[in-house]
Amino acid sequence: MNGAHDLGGSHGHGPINPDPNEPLFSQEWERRCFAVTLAMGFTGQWNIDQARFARETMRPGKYLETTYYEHWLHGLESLLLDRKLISQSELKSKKAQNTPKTLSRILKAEDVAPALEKGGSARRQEVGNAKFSIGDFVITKNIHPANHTRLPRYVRGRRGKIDRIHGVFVFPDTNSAGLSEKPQWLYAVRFEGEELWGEDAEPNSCTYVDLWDDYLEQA
Amino acid sequence: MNGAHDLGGSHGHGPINPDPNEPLFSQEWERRCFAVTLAMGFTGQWNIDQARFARETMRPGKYLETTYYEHWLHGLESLLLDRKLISQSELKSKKAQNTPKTLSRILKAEDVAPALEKGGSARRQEVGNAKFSIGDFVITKNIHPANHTRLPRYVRGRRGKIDRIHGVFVFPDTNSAGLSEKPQWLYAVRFEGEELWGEDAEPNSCTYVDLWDDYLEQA
Amino acid sequence: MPHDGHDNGSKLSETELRVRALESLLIEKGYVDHAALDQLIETYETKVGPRNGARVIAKAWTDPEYKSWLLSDATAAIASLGYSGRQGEDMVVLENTAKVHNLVVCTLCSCYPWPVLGLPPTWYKAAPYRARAVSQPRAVLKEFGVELSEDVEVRVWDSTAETRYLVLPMQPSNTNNWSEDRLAEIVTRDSMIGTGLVGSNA
Amino acid sequence: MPHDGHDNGSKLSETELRVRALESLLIEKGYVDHAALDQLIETYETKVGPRNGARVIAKAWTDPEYKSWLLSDATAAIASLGYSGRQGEDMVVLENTAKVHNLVVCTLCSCYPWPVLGLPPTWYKAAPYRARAVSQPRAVLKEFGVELSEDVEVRVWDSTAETRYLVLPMQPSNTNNWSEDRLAEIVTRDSMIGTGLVGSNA
Repeated sequence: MNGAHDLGGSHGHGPINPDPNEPLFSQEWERRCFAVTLAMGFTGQWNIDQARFARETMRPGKYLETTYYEHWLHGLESLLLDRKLISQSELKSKKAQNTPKTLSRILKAEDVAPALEKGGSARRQEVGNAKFSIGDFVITKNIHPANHTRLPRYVRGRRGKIDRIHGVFVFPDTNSAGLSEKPQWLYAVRFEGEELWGEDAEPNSCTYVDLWDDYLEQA
Repeated sequence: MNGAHDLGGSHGHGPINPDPNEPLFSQEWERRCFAVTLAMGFTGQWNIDQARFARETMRPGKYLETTYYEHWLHGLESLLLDRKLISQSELKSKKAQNTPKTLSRILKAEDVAPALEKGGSARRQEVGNAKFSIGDFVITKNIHPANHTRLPRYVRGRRGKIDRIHGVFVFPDTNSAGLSEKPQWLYAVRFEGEELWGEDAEPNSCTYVDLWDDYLEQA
Repeated sequence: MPHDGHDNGSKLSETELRVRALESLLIEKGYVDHAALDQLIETYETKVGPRNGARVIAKAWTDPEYKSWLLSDATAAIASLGYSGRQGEDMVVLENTAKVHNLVVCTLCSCYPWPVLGLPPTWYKAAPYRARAVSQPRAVLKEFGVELSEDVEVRVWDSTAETRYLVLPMQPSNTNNWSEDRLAEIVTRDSMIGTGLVGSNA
Repeated sequence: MPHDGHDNGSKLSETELRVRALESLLIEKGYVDHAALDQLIETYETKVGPRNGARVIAKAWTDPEYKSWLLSDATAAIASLGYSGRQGEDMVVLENTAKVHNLVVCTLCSCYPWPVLGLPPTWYKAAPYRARAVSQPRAVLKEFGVELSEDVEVRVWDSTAETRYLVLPMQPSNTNNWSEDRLAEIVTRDSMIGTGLVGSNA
């Protein structure tokens, strides 16, 4: 979706203001939001692309006016409601009212270390050869799906060069829709600054974007 | 600027919800904001492109979370402060503290009708012939200026056809920066839906955008 | 999905205070004149509105010569009926036909032909319409209750310059013998933006 | 220009209440386990952070064989030091040189290599950095106090997939005889994102 989350190249957001002394979590609720989101993620009721998409469905202005963990909170509540793991009325009353769903996986303290170490790679088995080779020129498709995509607006319809072949990975556009993993080749594609920003590009600069076969056409 | 105001093609804003019974102004403050903005506009302390740019400089999330006349209010306050017609401290205290600037034009009640009727055309004298002819194919430039522009993001780097030649008009990009009017030919350029939105375009649809010479290159 | 409430109540009263303070400050400074402000408001609340545009459309429907003038030099043809000036200095009229439907938007702000339509409605100025009119015009039209078959070309006009667009809607076929006055009454604002059609039972 | 205040105070406490309620609801439902939540927090507050990445960099600086392994198969080379798993399943290391400077961003969300850098700082997750790192990397670097001459190519890496990027910064020239442990102490988090350089007087 062409949402507020797709920030690359946008103006008007003010200075970056890095704070060298900031704590890992600036508020206690961030700490809890982080942990609850991870723990619910481990239950396997949704995949990472669905989690990202849920965060993107926040109202655009609200997304821009809130912080990272507020996006997480919105996403988590959305997913829990959508999967009927909780109800609106439970959320409002702050009390469990309905029988919980049976989840096949629930994260226990002793599972935390092994689960984090295992992670969950999106890499899938390679079948055949990659469609493009290193050095090939490609054009990104000019798509504007209403659903989740990982092809940012600033890089659509642009000419780039295959720089690396990462391997075969789950395709977020279909995986976020719960359709299928549709694994395919993933590349780091290099775009020259001028190709992306025209005369407003900074000198001697370029951007590499990780892109899947379905986003690319031979140049 | 690639700001939140540049809405064409973005998703997630919800339904349109037209209200057939809405009044012209839904709040008394909107009525006053409208009138004060128009009256100050007539003093000639800024041009319309500067007024638009001032509204665009609102924080992106704030812009999206507020309504039309709140954008106007932000723009008007910004311009008044920038031109030193009022001070921050006057704005806060709600009382005049400094000697007013002398303005050459102040709108009186009896001037309202003639001033509105006169308007202020951005049309300028035609010199020579238009660079492009009706039917010519053009490519819009892929520019990303930090300043005001009227070339929307969704139509940059796209191929279109000259449909109408409007005449010679003030160029907003320079006029908004107070540099010069740089009058130039203005065209209605037709873009096929598929050129703009790829496979996500609706069938049998196209968009016409008014564009100046400086935005266009021969296709 | 949960929809986070947006606290308009407290927001608007804060804005109201800001506007009042600004107005009185500008009057105190002598930059604006109270009577002129009232005059501006009165003009757009009582004199300038879509009834103006409806007169233009009705005349075009009943007077072929006027219609052809309107399509070739809209600014002059509209001014001949007394509608001209601010935010309508350079007009273009777009004719709807059985095969072409025109729709007007301003994606970057909310440009609108004031002398013929007055001030724009809220939806015209808000994000949903501005975002989607160019990319999903048929879906947008459906939200206004207008369904067009695929053989009708939908033309969206994004008002990025000072040119202002007015749609000349199709005249309902059973109104051919109607008077100009009677026709003017059925021309809606939305039909002149392109988000509506004109019906004969309005 | 006036900057409209953003009422964080009342907002955050409302959010805090929402989070607390959600957590207790999920515990009551049996979906999450309180001890596991504490364990997750403790892990990222005490075990996983940029000191991990610094060990990787210091080893690469002192062990040419390890460096070449790191650049050809980052995931395995990093895992050999005990750093692997969630949000670092597929790693790529980018080498800075006198002619190439790499900078990592995630414009669409905030992807970040957790096993080696921990959780991202606020600025990495916020709009200004995500918006500008790709279009104005040199200006962004200046805000971090890094000025690169025009003959240094700036390469920005937008983390749109599950690949996670770690920058291998240039080793300060006067640290060639330093031990791995001592070198690890001067490697900063920002130098491994690309928004900083490593100095020898850290």
